[in-house]
Amino acid sequence: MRLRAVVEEVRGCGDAALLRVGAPEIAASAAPGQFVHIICGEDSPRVLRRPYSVFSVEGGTLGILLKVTGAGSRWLACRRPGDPLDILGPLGRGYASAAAGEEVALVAGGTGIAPLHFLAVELRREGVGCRLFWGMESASDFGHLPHRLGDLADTRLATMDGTLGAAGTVLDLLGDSGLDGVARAYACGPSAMLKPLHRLCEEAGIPLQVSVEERMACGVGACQGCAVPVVDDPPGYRMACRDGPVFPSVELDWERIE
Amino acid sequence: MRLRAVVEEVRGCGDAALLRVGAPEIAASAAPGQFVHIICGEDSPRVLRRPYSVFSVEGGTLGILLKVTGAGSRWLACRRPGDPLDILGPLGRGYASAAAGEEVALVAGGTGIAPLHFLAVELRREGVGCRLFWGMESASDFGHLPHRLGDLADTRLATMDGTLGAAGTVLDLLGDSGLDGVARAYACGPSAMLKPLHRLCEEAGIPLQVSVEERMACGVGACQGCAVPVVDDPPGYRMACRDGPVFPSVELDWERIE
Amino acid sequence: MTLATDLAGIRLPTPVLAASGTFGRGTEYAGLTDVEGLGGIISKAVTLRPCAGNPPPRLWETPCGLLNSVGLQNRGVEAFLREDLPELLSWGVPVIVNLAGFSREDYLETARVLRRAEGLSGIELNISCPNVKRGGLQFGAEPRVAAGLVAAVREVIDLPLLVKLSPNVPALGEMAAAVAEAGADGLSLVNTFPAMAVDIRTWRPRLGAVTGGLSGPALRPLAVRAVWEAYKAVDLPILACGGVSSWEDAVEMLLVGARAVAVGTALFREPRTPLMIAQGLKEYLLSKGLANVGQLVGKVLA
Amino acid sequence: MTLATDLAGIRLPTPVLAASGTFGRGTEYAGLTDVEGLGGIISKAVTLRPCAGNPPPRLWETPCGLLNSVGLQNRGVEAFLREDLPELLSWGVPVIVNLAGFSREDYLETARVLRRAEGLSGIELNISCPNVKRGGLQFGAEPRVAAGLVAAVREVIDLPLLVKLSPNVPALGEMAAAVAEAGADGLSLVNTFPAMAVDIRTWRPRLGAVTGGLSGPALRPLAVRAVWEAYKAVDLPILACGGVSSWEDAVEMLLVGARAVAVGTALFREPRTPLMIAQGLKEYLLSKGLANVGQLVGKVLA
Ligand SMILES: Cc1cc2nc3c(=O)[nH]c(=O)nc-3n(C[C@H](O)[C@H](O)[C@H](O)COP(=O)(O)OP(=O)(O)OC[C@H]3O[C@@H](n4cnc5c(N)ncnc54)[C@H](O)[C@@H]3O)c2cc1C
Ligand SMILES: Cc1cc2nc3c(=O)[nH]c(=O)nc-3n(C[C@H](O)[C@H](O)[C@H](O)COP(=O)(O)OP(=O)(O)OC[C@H]3O[C@@H](n4cnc5c(N)ncnc54)[C@H](O)[C@@H]3O)c2cc1C
Ligand SMILES: Cc1cc2nc3c(=O)[nH]c(=O)nc-3n(C[C@H](O)[C@H](O)[C@H](O)COP(=O)(O)O)c2cc1C
Ligand SMILES: Cc1cc2nc3c(=O)[nH]c(=O)nc-3n(C[C@H](O)[C@H](O)[C@H](O)COP(=O)(O)O)c2cc1C
Ligand code: FES
Ligand code: FES
Repeated sequence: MRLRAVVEEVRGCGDAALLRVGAPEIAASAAPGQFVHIICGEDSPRVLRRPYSVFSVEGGTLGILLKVTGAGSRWLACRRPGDPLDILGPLGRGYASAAAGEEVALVAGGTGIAPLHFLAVELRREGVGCRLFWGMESASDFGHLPHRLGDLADTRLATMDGTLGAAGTVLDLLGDSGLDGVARAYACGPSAMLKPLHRLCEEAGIPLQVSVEERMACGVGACQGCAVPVVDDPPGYRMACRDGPVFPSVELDWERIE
Repeated sequence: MRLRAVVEEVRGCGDAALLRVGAPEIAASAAPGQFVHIICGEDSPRVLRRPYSVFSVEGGTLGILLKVTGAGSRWLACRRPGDPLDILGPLGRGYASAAAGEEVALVAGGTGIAPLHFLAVELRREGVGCRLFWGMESASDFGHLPHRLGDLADTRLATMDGTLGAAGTVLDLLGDSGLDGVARAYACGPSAMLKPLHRLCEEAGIPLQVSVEERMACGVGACQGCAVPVVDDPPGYRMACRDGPVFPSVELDWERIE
Repeated sequence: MTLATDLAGIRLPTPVLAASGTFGRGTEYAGLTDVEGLGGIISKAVTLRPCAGNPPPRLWETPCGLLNSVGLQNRGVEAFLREDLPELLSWGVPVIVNLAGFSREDYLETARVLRRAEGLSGIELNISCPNVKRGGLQFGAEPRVAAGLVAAVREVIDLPLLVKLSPNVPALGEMAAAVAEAGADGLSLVNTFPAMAVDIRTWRPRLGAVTGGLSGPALRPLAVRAVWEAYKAVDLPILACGGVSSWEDAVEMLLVGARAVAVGTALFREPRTPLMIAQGLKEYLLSKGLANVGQLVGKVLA
Repeated sequence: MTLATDLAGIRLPTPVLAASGTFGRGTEYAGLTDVEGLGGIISKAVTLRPCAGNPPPRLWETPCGLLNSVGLQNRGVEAFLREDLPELLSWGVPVIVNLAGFSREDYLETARVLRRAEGLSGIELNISCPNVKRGGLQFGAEPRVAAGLVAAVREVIDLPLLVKLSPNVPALGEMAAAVAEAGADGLSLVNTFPAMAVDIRTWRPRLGAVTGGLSGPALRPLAVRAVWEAYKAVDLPILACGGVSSWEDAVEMLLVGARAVAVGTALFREPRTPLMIAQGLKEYLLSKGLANVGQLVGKVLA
């Protein structure tokens, strides 16, 4: 569950970076949708680890796709091969799989591609047909990554500025027919994307699993910091780190999610 | 007065490190006994700069001799050539010089060698005869540095563990005759060394200038944090950063200094 | 030489506990640290009835610190006794229940229910939670009010009673004295400090509950001073917490008067922190030729 | 768009000042920053008679924070007027005097002497210094006591009167209200928090005065919350300080109710901090299409 891992490679890809981390124990048991919890800077003002989805597993190597959004991710993006990394994982509950032969939709917003990439690899292996919809701000966000996804799935891209694929959001991309014939859907992205997607899937009667982002402290379910509103009776909270980060979208109380 | 300087070289020397920093403006005006004030880590828990004596000036390059005693100095010792460094300086008042032809004593404890090394270089240039007494814990503390000082001055070494020079403190090394014929004395080291040295010089009627170490915040005389007790009437405090770090030892209130 | 120590009548195998609200039932950390090696576990706040806690976001990181506004999320004392306590007790280390309430009657009724519990080592009376509108802190602001509550709880329950104080009072010594007088067996210091942060992009508070409590190394110097004030004021054992992250921090707390320390925020970064601290303390005692941590308590040369 | 703002009747060229006790007479920073670009300078505490301050060491660094126990070292109000004030005024920016005392009479007598001063823009009444045994904090702990002092000083002096409060009170709102009632023109929040650290090698306190005050980013979340509490409680302009190190921090303070900010500890690392903040504020206002910082004050969506 915990590891002194080693950075093997850091590849800039546009405004993001792809880290390859040697962490055999974690790699061996990680499932799509699970995350790792990383110390980003020993001698830093940061008291918390940073949660990152597993982007890929190849042999004993974990892939992590990260966007620099603050000091912690900047630190991470500046690692060099050979640097040690303190990682906990795999943590949380990932996506439930699909049946072989099914056609499923994967809907990603920005770095939300990370867990869905891993999921697509696994689903493909299991003979599930994947339609991948990915929206981002601009073509430059993730370097060549979008082009390489073609091998993995039936991939459709959208950018807000129209520099790659369709112009608009990933929901525009889905349009009226994107989910036609889809048995189930998987998503990861900002809640501004997940919310309407939830409605769309509900209307279409397609079961949807979403991975949510909530700020985390412990990452293991002990501090109750990463509360996600659920429609339980009475309405309460689940913990993103332990009960999620993947939830069936019908269990979440979207009214109380911003 | 302030500079984005550049690290040119970091040489480990025993348990210490010698940094060479390209900082032409500071180098041009620095005098022996003055110090620089350095940010040790942008993305760190440290709110304060760290004060370091100028060890040497060669062209536009400052030499800084540092011992790793905590996280700030560790950060500094880990710099690589080309790294930027945020430095203020030169700050404070240095040693008053001697007259050509005079014979003077320089008494250093540990990293106290730093300002005295710079002073010895300058005094030699001015035709002053220097006797350098340097005490340290062990031969390994400063690598080859002690051996190289021979060119600069009549150098005598002491180590607590007897691994280099005489066994004992630098005061043992001075003994009864070390100050014979000396017109003035200069010192830098822990107050456990400075205190008895002050008494020794007072008895021998030799004017002594000491560089003191006090924790510093602003480094420029604005915060009154680096108070040094003086024998003024009424007894008060001077600021190590602005009024010192070098003081005539008779001005200090040694009773109140630990 | 032994690390075992006595805290207000609670026999601790080591003087390093897991702080309230940060360790769950232990189970969560089971794969990451040896829970059995702890000096004790302090439960998350337990209230009479289930409590949903505050709306998210509940966390925000600040320079060397953490804001939380979890609030008193818990399933109520009955569920606690049924589901959590057995798991907490399964680790074989002392378990202390953090007792909170929204009114005096709440506290007392919960205490009465806890009286039935078997295996509990003590109570930490939480009169200092900055994360609830009613109750909590309101009992911790005024010595007279605090003393009244402590005395009433004291009558209800026989277990060792620690009172967890707010550090956010000008005359901490008076507060400590009032609580001691009222029958507390020990003090627990400090809870988080009331704090706040705002997202300048959205102009909204970083926390759903607007304000929260600051924990972590940022506040350690405030906690050290609070422990020292309390130590000078009263003759009660003190459980110190607030930013303790290393054995050096623990020694500092002992020197200013703590008998034991609790670790909270540091767990999130390094779940093994309490064990590493215990190991460090052991080596420190050995190196100093000391027989137990008691020989460090309050020994600061001030 | 303008950065100029009014603080309790003081016309500030920018809303970013140098905090009391951290900027000397300005001269010290002359080679390192453009002192003329400040929104104002608040003097080190001035007392009736000369005061030697506390024994060294006076500084200790903590995680993202700084402890200081300088105390009220100053040469007394007469020397201040003669030697320091002319230099402070020479920069052409508003000068506010931080007024401290050990007794009520001290405060009043000093205020009377300050009445003679020409060119002063205002008074910051310091009833919150944690670094003196008598006076200072003792006036800042009790609303009634604080109000009494403020009212008395108010009678003596006509200048804009800011009252610098201790954040270390449970009911900051009450304190703010009492001080407002007594005639303060504005509030200054926060002073340092009482704190302490111990050297575990020597078992001695890190500070010669044993305890000191915590400043810097570590305490910013506490300061933000204090400003917000005060803003909600009273209709007085607030000068905020406590860990402000960037323009983002300044915006945060404005959003919770500050009219202007003072920068202390951050100066030690980067003397140009106030100028960088002013520049950042300017760009922020422009980007938001705002005319002045007043349009941000208290606008947090809470
Ligand atoms: C389960 C999970 C999986 C994630 N997977 C990825 C991924 O694969 N790739 C990727 O680029 N990012 C991912 N994120 C977001 C990533 O954790 C944040 O971008 C990162 O923590 C930012 O840290 P920082 O110090 O750079 O930013 P700062 O903004 O300085 O962080 C301040 C605090 O806010 C928290 N925080 C900031 N942004 C987020 C966010 N979006 N979600 C949750 N907490 C946040 C930080 O953890 C930290 O506690 C994931 C988040 C979660 C919860
Ligand atoms: C005028 C002056 C000149 C100096 N010249 C040199 C030199 O040439 N070479 C050298 O190795 N060291 C020198 N020092 C000491 C050096 O500043 C400290 O070793 C350094 O600040 C330690 O920082 P740290 O983060 O590694 O240690 P920490 O112990 O983590 O520092 C914590 C705090 O204590 C302060 N501090 C720690 N040790 C000292 C000390 N000895 N003196 C003053 N403040 C201290 C730090 O500045 C910091 O604020 C000098 C000190 C002064 C005041
Ligand atoms: C997420 C979180 C939840 C907490 N919950 C409680 C609680 O329920 N009851 C309580 O008395 N203290 C609670 N605390 C306070 C801690 O027990 C501790 O007093 C405080 O965090 C300071 O210690 P630290 O700096 O080691 O975290 C909580 C702290 C955190 C960070
Ligand atoms: C070295 C030092 C000296 C101070 N002296 C005074 C003082 O004389 N009077 C006062 O009211 N505040 C004094 N303060 C407090 C500051 O004015 C300010 O309120 C506090 O440091 C918080 O702001 P900061 O985090 O930006 O430093 C001093 C602070 C420091 C660090
Ligand atoms: S992060 Fe602690 S419970 Fe999820
Ligand atoms: S360090 Fe500020 S006066 Fe010397």
